[in-house]
Amino acid sequence: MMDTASRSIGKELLRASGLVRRFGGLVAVNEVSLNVTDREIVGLIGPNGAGKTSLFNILSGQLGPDSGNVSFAGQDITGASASVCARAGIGRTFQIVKPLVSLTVHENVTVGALLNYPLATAREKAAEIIGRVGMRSLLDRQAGSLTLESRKRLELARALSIEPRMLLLDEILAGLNASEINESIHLIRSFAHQDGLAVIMIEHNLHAVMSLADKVVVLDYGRKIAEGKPEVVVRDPAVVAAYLGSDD
Amino acid sequence: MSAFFNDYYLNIAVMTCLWAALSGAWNLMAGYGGLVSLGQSAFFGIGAYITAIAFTRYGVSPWLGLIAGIFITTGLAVAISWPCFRLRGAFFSLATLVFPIAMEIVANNWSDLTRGPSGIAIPFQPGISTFIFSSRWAYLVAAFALMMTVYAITRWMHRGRLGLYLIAVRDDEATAASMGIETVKVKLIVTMISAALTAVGGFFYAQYILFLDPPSVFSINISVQIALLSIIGGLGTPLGPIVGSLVMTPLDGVLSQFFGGGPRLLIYGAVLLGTVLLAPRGIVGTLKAWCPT
Amino acid sequence: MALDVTDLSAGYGDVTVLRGVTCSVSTNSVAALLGANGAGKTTTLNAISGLQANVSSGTVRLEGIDITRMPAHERVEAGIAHVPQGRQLFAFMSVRENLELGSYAPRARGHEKDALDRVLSIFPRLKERLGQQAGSLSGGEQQMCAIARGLMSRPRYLLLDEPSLGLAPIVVKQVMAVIGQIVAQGIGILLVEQNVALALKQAQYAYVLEHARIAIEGPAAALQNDDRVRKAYLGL
Amino acid sequence: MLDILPQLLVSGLLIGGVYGLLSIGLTLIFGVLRIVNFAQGEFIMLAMFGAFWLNTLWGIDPYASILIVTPVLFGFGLLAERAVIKPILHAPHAMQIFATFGLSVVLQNVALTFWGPDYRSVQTTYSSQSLIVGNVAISVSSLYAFIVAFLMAGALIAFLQFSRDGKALRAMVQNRYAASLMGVNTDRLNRLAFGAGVACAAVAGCILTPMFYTFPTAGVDLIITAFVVVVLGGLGSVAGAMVGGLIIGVTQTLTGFYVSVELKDVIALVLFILILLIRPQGLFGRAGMEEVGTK
Amino acid sequence: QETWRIGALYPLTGGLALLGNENLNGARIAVDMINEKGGIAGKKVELVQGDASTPDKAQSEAERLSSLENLQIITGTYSSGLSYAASQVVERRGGIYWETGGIADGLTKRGFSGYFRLVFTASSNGQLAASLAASAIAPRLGKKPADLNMLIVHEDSDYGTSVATAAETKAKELGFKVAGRLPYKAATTDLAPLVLRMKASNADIVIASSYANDALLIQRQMKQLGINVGAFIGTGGIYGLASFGEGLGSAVNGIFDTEGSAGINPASLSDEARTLLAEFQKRFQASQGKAPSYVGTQGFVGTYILLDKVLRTAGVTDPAKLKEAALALDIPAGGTSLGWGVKFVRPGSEMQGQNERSFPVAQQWQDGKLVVVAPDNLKTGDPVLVPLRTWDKR
Ligand SMILES: Nc1ncnc2c1ncn2[C@@H]1O[C@H](COP(=O)(O)OP(=O)(O)OP(=O)(O)O)[C@@H](O)[C@H]1O
Ligand SMILES: Nc1ncnc2c1ncn2[C@@H]1O[C@H](COP(=O)(O)OP(=O)(O)OP(=O)(O)O)[C@@H](O)[C@H]1O
Ligand SMILES: [Mg+2]
Ligand SMILES: [Mg+2]
Repeated sequence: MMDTASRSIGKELLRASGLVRRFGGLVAVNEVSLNVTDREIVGLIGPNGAGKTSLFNILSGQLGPDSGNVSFAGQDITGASASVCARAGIGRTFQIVKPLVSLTVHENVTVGALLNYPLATAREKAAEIIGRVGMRSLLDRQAGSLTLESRKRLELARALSIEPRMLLLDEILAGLNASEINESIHLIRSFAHQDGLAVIMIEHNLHAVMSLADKVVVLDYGRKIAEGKPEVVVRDPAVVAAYLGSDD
Repeated sequence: MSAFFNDYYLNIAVMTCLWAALSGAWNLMAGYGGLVSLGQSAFFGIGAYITAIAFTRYGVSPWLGLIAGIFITTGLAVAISWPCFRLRGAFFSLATLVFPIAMEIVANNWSDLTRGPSGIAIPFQPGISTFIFSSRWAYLVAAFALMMTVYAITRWMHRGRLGLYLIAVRDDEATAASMGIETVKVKLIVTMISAALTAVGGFFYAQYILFLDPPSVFSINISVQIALLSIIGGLGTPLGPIVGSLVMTPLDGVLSQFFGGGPRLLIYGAVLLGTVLLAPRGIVGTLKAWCPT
Repeated sequence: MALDVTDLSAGYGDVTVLRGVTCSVSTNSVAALLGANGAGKTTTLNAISGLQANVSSGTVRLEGIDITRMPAHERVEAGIAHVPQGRQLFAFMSVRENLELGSYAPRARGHEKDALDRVLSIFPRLKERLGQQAGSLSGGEQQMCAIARGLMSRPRYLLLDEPSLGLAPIVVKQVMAVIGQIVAQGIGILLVEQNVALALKQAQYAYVLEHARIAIEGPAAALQNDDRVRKAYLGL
Repeated sequence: MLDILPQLLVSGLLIGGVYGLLSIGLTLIFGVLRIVNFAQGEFIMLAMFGAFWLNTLWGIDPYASILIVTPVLFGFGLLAERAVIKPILHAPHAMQIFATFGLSVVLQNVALTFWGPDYRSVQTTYSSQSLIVGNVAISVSSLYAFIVAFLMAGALIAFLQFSRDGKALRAMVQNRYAASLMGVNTDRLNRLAFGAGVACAAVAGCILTPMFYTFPTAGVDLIITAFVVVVLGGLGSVAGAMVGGLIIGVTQTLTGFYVSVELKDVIALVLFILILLIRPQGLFGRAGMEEVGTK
Repeated sequence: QETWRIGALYPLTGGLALLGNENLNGARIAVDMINEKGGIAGKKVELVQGDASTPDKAQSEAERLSSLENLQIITGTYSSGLSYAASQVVERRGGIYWETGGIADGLTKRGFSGYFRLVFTASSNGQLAASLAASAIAPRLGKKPADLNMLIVHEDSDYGTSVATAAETKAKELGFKVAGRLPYKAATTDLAPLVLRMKASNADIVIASSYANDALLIQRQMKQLGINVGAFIGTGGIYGLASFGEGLGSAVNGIFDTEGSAGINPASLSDEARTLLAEFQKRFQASQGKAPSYVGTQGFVGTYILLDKVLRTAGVTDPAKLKEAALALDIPAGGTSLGWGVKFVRPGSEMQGQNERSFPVAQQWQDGKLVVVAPDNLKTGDPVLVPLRTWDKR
């Protein structure tokens, strides 16, 4: 395993500050700030309902923040639409998978690749990406007929298809067994290390977070309660109390 | 002339092509983009009216009128459809149902321009420049060309960039947007293409029937008929509207010949119902399912 | 007293997913059903609860009574609760209404209040969210709601399909503790889990589905040390 | 022209009640089955014929005929559900629209074939009677329609909100699969809901018989407004249908009087579009709900 | 050929089905009667019917009848819009279009050489309504037109609009104070605002052109809202049908109706016309179970003349001969069962093909029946109940 700490980290890519999002009386995201640099892998953890997915939704343009700013690669994308965020280079997966059910796996991914390429090239690129996430045998399957696990891989392939500079991965390991998780860890690492993408991953699988993340951010009730190196954060008593639970 | 080339059969052939073209234009929106519009007769009627008005009132050649019709219809289509793009599913369908109703009232009341309820009878002046022909063959050629144009556009779109984008938007808007698709723009583009083609259909209808009045061209029945043929033929397939029209338009003719009034429509409705129930993916879709190659 | 699946073959349309699966859960115990993605675990649960999957042969017996051909809603009445994969909540109803619907079956009527108190004490988080629309709950909250809803019908046998999916570690621990409590109350649990280590810790007996059949079975403790299991499912 | 305002408001509310009455079944069927029933107008028409014949042959009052026509049409609704609706429950939304449209063509022409195109009417003492309160006249038949509409809506809302089956119905709309896991017999509830929607049409038809002509295409004129009302109120919302009906009724009456009788429909339609722009899900609809189960 | 085959094109389904079928039933009886009398030149007549429910259907059915069935003569169509579309086809194929029902003025302004229209125009009907108000109603109200408020309401189709426009022009000419002309959609479910406008405008006389439900709604809502007028004149359509009387019961009495009439004073008819009318009425009653309306009679008269006078004279279906025979017709007033004569405007004139001897008459509902009240030579009774009784006494 590569030593994550010794890897050189690039320049700042994402700067989000003071993000707030309310749902009725509930403050789902509360004054959250977050910086991510090129090639960095950030683990985003926190109890269920802490606001992790909501934060992703703000960063990727699915939700508008009530206040706060987001700038990405020098561009102000606060409140920008999802398609603008995607064009700016933010690719994401959905926790509750949303494949394009009436298209094949290949077409699903081609749709994203069309952002940068004409059709023929887009199809080739799509096939490549599908191969990379290990779905080559499912190329022509209807996305609606996939198992949950394949749908998750498809989410990943779709997020990659727009050739993003930053990937937002929302629990893509959930539902995989231990061996499959190990494969995926390698894959995610390669995105950052080979392709130079920044990655923010929401994950409840501590093993994966610990082995991948350069930095871990912990949310609880919408607030950031801890941020730092994984080894340090998991020992933070607040994190243990809110999220990990003590071993007994 | 052999019986087959009888004007009546030619007329059915013309109508078959025209309906296939109109339905094909609807199929672009509904079959690919999931925009199940019940307002197509608004575009149809506007297209028909603009050429007819330009020709009968200002003596403008229908060809020029056609161009004006396409632009105006497309513009109006954008203006009235845009708000509806926020609506989903059945809401969209029912909201679009309102367009033709509103248009009919407008046409009825703006009588300085449209001659109101008396409608416009287009004088029979055959010629290429007037797009009025004594021979049904000429109409058939034109209607066939229109149908093939729609088919070609559908083929080009089918699983091409626009087609994929439309299906993406239909299947899941959030997913589509997350891949950089500007969902509203995609819907607008397809609506514009569909409205423009429908306007051409309206133009053709006006020059063929040579009479139009508000209740006939803005009739909801036209919207329904347009949609029906794609549904029966196969929604979201390039051939569907053509197959649907090939089955239903002549069927209606045959039924008229052998059954008068109520029983004809009774059978027509039953055939429609039967097809939807027995071949829910339409004729083309069902055949495809049987023989995948 | 047991739920017995005997020689079950099932699938969807022309596709056969299960070929002669035999397994059984007795009350007061947890049986784990393991296997790779797409092995047919969910299909097995569907066949037991009478949903979607077509059973082509074999039987499902609930305490001796053949329920293989019973419609789904009657099986609930007979005492089977299924917490499906992917939660399947009633997204536009409140958490409270979701839970109330859990006790729709006649067998649960008259016990709604007790049941509600019980599940809320198991999942205090849900207590805070009773009035919220289930669809707007966070992923983990939804999972809790789904399990809680399953318990509301006072089942004899509970089928749990990947209950730890998407849950924070602290909640997973709670859920596993709850499984222990439930079993203690005399309910039999058939647990499908991807987190094999967790499942084997929890279960008394385990089955591993491979190639449409039960490939390995045995007491959970034994499987924990089985080489095939360790390699393929524990990533060791 | 202001002294007539109270009368206009009362007339508007009364016709709004009629619109609500026409819309309840439609919205119920949509609410549960996610199907826009284009044949709803024809069920109303059949009920009107039922009331007409009962009156002509046996002198039964149209209001009393509710007791006969409603169960008959309820049964007919169950049959129609079995034959037409059940097979298309999971079909794409466009298919569903056109299946019910096919049903409407068939029913219309069955009526045309059997009973001919004649306009028939029932004379009752209350057909054109009215109560005078101050200087406002209240049409008795519309008042009955109004009252029945509200009673029916109230009963339905209470049923859906509080009864066991009502909750199960709402749950089923959102997730059929999960509903059957709760022990809900979804087939039975589907049938029940469609039958009940048709029964609402039956009641509406009987109530309207003293007010309108009965003829094979009578349903068409009546139902178009109901579509607008139902979307405005929020598809699937019974309360929305009533409020939508009242809004449309009052708008039409006021604009019909002060602006133009001819344009009263257009103005109502413009209002309709404006409201949808602000609330795409309709007044009482829940955001996102319109998509549930329609795919 | 064994028989004479004649096309009959009417709207038999959809919204216009009622009167389309009524027309066709009249035409059928004409054919039966001709056939029972030995047909024409020894050959029987056969009606080939077409369903023209919309303009495009009308044109396609016209095409079927003229090119597939090879018919030279087509009769129809009841509705003007349908007639426009269908007659285009027939004219182009050089056949004869024999219009018995469509009354839009423009139909005979197209210079078609094979288009013959037996019925009067919409304008003349509207004018009659206004004249009736001046000649029969104003005196009975004891006022001069200048002191009378007239309100014109009409459904917004071609028929309603043209009648209303003509009535309005004529009424102004006659000196009435025209308080307004209010169009509305026939398919509406509520006309309270319209009726309240009647009240607000203090109308003494209302001229109304309606389709069906709307006519019933106007009367019932007038009653509910207690709105009384001095006189109410309907202009054809439902106002002359039994269903209107049935829908209103005794409240119908006193309402006027202008259009053709199935019951003009028999004394004004020729012997032949009188016998035919009686025979027709008997047969219609027997086959349909109700008395024929004007519309049904119109179908009968039109078709009968076509067969008996035009086809019999020409003796062939050659259109040139038929046109000649049609143009040669010179039946004096009273010569047909509707009281009309027949003489077509000759080619070259603006109204080519229009029967200049057809005219509407004014009727009134009295004791649940229609009574012709004007013109004097055709009437069977005098206007009564002017002013109309107030609703509480009707
Ligand atoms: N559309 C919404 N309306 C109302 N409340 C919402 C909405 N979306 C999210 N919430 C609430 O906001 C809070 C944060 O939700 P979010 O989905 O961001 O949590 P999360 O951290 O991703 O949790 P999990 O790990 O369980 O997925 C939750 O309490 C949720 O119920
Ligand atoms: N509704 C369905 N229609 C057709 N095929 C299905 C359906 N559901 C599942 N399958 C197929 O059946 C097989 C078994 O699926 P199942 O969901 O039972 O697996 P699983 O073991 O639960 O997997 P996972 O761990 O991903 O949940 C898979 O190949 C899947 O593609
Ligand atoms: Mg989340
Ligand atoms: Mg599974």
